[in-house]
Amino acid sequence: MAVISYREALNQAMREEMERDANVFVMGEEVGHYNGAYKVTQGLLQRFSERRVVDTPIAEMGFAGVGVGAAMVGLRPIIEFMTWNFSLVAIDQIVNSAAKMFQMSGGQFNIPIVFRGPSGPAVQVGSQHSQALESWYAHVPGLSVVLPSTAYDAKGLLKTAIRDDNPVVFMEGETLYGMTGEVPEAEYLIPFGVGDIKRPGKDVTLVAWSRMVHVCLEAARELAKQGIDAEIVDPRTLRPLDTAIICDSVKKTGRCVIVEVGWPQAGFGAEIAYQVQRQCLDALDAPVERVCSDDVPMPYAKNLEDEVQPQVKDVIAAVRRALYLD
Amino acid sequence: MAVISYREALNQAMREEMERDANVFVMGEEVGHYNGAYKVTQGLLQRFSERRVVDTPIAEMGFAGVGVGAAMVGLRPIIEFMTWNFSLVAIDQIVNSAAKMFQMSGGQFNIPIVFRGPSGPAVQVGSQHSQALESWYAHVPGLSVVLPSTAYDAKGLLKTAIRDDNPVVFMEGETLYGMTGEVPEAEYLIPFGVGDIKRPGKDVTLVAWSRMVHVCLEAARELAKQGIDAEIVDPRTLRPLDTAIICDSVKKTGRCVIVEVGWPQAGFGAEIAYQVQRQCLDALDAPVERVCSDDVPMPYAKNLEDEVQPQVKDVIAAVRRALYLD
Amino acid sequence: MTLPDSARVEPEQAVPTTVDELAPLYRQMLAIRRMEEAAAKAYSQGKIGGFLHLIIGQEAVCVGSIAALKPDDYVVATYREHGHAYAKGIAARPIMAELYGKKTGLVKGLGGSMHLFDKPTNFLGGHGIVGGHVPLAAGAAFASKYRNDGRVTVCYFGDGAATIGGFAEGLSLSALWKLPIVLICENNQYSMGTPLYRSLAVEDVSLRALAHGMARDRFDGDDVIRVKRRIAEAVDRARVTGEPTLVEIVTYRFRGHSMSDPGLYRTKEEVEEWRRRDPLNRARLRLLEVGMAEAAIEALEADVKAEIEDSVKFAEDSAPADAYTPYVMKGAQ
Amino acid sequence: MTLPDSARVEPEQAVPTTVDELAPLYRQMLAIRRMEEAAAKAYSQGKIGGFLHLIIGQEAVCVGSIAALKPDDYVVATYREHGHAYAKGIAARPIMAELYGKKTGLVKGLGGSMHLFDKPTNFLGGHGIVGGHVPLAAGAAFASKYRNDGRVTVCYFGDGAATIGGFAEGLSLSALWKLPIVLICENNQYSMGTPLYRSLAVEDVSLRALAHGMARDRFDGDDVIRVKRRIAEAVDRARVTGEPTLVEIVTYRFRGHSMSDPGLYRTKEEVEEWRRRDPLNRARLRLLEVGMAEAAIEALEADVKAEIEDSVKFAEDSAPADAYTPYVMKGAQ
Ligand SMILES: Cc1ncc(C[n+]2csc(CCOP(=O)(O)OP(=O)(O)O)c2C)c(N)n1
Ligand SMILES: Cc1ncc(C[n+]2csc(CCOP(=O)(O)OP(=O)(O)O)c2C)c(N)n1
Ligand SMILES: [Mg+2]
Ligand SMILES: [Mg+2]
Repeated sequence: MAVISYREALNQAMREEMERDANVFVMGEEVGHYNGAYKVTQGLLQRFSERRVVDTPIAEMGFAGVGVGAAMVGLRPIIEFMTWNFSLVAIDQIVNSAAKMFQMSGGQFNIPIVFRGPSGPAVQVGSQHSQALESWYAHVPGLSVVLPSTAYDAKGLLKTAIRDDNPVVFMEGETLYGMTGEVPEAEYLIPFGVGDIKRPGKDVTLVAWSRMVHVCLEAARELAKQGIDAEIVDPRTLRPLDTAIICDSVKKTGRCVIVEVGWPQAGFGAEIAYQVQRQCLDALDAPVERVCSDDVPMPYAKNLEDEVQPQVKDVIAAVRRALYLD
Repeated sequence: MAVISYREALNQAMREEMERDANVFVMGEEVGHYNGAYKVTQGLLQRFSERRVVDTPIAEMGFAGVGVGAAMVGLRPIIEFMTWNFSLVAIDQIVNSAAKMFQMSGGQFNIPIVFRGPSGPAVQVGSQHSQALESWYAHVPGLSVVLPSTAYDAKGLLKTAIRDDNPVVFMEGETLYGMTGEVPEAEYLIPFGVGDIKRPGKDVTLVAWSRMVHVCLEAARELAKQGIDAEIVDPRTLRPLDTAIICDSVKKTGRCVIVEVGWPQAGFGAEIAYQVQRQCLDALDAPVERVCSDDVPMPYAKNLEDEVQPQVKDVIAAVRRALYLD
Repeated sequence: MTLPDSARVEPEQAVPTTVDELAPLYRQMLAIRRMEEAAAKAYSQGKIGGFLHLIIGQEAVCVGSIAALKPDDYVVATYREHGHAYAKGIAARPIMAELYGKKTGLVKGLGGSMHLFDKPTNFLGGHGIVGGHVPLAAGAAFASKYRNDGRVTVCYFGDGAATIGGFAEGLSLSALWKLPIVLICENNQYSMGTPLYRSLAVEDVSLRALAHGMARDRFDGDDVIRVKRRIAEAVDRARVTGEPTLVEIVTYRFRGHSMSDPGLYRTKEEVEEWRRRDPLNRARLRLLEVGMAEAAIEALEADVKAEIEDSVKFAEDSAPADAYTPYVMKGAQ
Repeated sequence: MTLPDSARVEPEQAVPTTVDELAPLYRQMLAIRRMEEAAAKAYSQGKIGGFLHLIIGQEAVCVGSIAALKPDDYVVATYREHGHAYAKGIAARPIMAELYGKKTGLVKGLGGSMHLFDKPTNFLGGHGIVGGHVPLAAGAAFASKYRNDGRVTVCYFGDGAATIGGFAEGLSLSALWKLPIVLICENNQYSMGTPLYRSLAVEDVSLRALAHGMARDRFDGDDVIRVKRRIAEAVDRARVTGEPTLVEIVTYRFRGHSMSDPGLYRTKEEVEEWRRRDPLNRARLRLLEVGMAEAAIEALEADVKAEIEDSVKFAEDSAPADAYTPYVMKGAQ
């Protein structure tokens, strides 16, 4: 298998789907001539021309809406947000137009659109450019919400997203683009709603997605040294959510720690915690724990930024609490 | 005590605070000459003139931002959204400007602003005009989120909101405006983060806010006939959240059912369920249950609309499940 | 408030037409009028709920402009769209049944008055967020350009939408990308209770086009034939050169903003003045002028009456919306 | 790409001035240039992180326009605002320390390069969402009108912001309510890698004013005195009549959009052409022309050098941002 970056995996997924289906096009700020602010669309303009790789002015509400309108009449837009932070000025189009159209039109107009871009805090970009909005989007019926943690998942899930006949919110890890991983040469798709065990273990279940999977993997290596064998479950899509894979793991381990980079209150981990206690209350040997960012807007200074976000030590501490070791 | 409507209680709160502080002003669509789309600002223009009761064009992003800018330099705006549905086009200002400014400016610019308006599904207004966004706003540090269920709470909480030196998201029940209740003549304030027992009971804890409190009260009357004594806890503010009052109740009853009108996945009830299991796992005799709207955009037809939303029968069924009676 | 001066530049003389051209347009306007009157009645009887925004008084705008389109062309409208839907070719029955929230409704009772949609006639809704649908319309036009399919998109919006970002962005992208679109501002001079002079610093919405080098037009909306002619120019421009036009049509709604609005912000005199210019009366007089016999007009009117009565009966007799299939289509996945 | 024709209508002859007027402005521009050069160096050494957007080449815009203000007037800017902050009277030390993320930073290390704020000098930020700050500026101006305090608000934004709804709504409300504001489009001809002709259908951003009956102006931004004079007119208008102005100043950034942008979308020749028009050189030549001695200029330059070196040392020596007080100010309540 080829070893490629997460960024390249996403690029391949778009390229292959654009080859396959002439209705697929990419639109967003700097996606064409600039090859993408984060270079995810590198080379697409050259390959597919300005007709299918469309640079936009700064008008997220406008071009997100253009995508939805084009999708109503059968095109399959991939709308890139330079980052998901800027989706806040377009969110009305995502919720009120994209997510509701199928229902509102009595099933006549489905919206095959992918909104994608980097998500979650990057490095020292300050509070307006650092947030993890997955719990917002996962709240909304009509959307699928995808957060791949590896190059393999990124490619297989993005191809599925592009072929999906309904709107998909595809949130890439801004800090994962350079991470490499094995990706098969042959075509593959990863279905939505199917989680993945990123590390098997028997003592505690860690649930994490996107970059937090990697924080958990590192924590698990540390924990192993302490004789604690952690299982890491990556739901990959938060909507639909594979509660079965999470609950099966918790039934085995009896302990559950959810790790997310978002704010704590009403973060998506709360939904998982609710599902776990409801479906496996008897199996739980300890309360479900969560590790989140601190409940503050993101500070700029590196030392504060690190401290605000979940770190390996925080995961270890939560696991030890869940195991009543501390 | 005077018996007045929830609408009148809100009106009094604004009127009194505007009398008290010349920096307070109201701004929004139809708040002045039209006396408010839902008549909450009735008579304010006449009393305070166009200077302090400002009709706006349809430009939520614009006038929400004008409010934040005015607050930066010391005014205390009350920004009315005709309904919270339309806050989606202004949400960037609420999150990225209002909520983050204090932190972003190193504590120099606090934003004393109230965003208010009717929230939650009304009657047969279709999917774009029917949603409950409290879990979104409650996710965001820097905001307070308030959802009063009675005329008494409405007045006391709105006065607190207007005096608060930081941004407040104040979500009124669109279907509660006409509901009456006792309100003291003398001035009173209700602090944020202090819940209220709307009905004491010993067998099960119902947690609900806004209109769902009334659905729970009705369910509790039915349950009483079945010999089940439900306690109803209304947190009143979801941020800050009075987890103590909820957990104290659950420790007493051993059962917890959370009722909300929002969508189920990542709804605010999940956060409460998480807190309850974490703080009272040993006290729980059954998993925490939730009753929510169905996971669909709101349909228009009355029969479907009713079916989609939590009803008394749904609450009763959930309570009986929590009591292992069915 | 009287009609602003700059809208009066339009000569008051009638645009040449024929019975063959005008009669079907008169029929459509009348059907829309009767349909909305029937809806208002049903609303007051509690048979229709929610918001109901009537277009009564503005019928010449949607009827005249859609008459300038081909069936393949797309229409995108607001929540005040019963007339546009009917003019695009949707029958009164499914529209009325939708207002009643019935299973036989155009969108199965899921959308209601504000969210009519119809794929076969290329009617793309029925949208409730002011300004939000303008980018959608630009998107449909973008798709036509992408496919080079020769279709034109027409998007309607109110004077109140001229101040919101969604409109500004849709306008700007249409101009930049030279999309085959006609943006029609139905300036009925009020957004809810707010007269235009309290929402915009200028009285001419079409001035917006100047800032984008876009073609524009502006005229009165009481003569359905004039509307048809002038919109045809803009549609031709879009179809032939692929360029957008911003058109402002000055009109008036006789009723309140929605059924719950008593419209107290307007004087009785103002409303009366506009009622005297009723586009329906005007079209009827013109039909007589161009040679249609009174009896023939009356026959047409009887036909409309029967059609609308039938639609009401259809709606009343239909089964309620079906809880078990359509609305769960997009449920938890 | 060369400067668009319509921006060349400006006569190239120098605006009359004196040493007393120009010397302090030259000093400010130079200090900003040196401060940003120092920041770029620190960035490349990994001492500053995140996004760093330099204004190098555009200094005459912020310096000239802020010179037309009183200390009480408000300034609202974008993420490219180090120069505006300095020109408004904030010292180099707290600015530099903020870029370093230190405890002594202007906003305690919480905001960083994009979020400078300073209450004492009425500097209202430092905002990162394109267009989002324009309504905030309108809000500050609204407050001045509310209080009748005679203050003027100046808001800066880029050419790229001209297409976003936040700008459109801020503009529209400023015009409607006649707010004492000057909206300055710093047209550096690119938004990130996108030249203006790929984001707007017209090349003249100030045309937007026409659609709102608002005063407008448009000129080149390489002569700091011209900027001061022309902005003074707009500021006077705001202060005296309470009316807003939309001003477009054509300028150029010599560097990439941010430190991570190599700026490959522009030719070397284009950048060179603009470097030849460097507003700093121009001001220095002009200083000699109006009678400042070379030695005096050099003394001023040495002073600037010392000031910036001091600010770097200050930043380097300062303690890291404090984790235990400020950033938890708005934590869980
Ligand atoms: C973003 C948004 N804000 C507010 C509303 C509430 N609202 C619905 S219609 C309307 C007035 C619109 O006026 P106009 O655009 O002139 O259209 P008209 O109703 O006159 O046809 C308002 C304020 C809305 N639907 N969307
Ligand atoms: C709403 C939004 N979309 C996208 C961005 C990313 N972004 C930051 S600056 C910028 C370019 C802005 O160009 P311009 O307005 O011309 O200002 P300049 O950088 O040239 O000073 C973009 C696209 C953003 N910050 N906000
Ligand atoms: Mg109108
Ligand atoms: Mg620029």
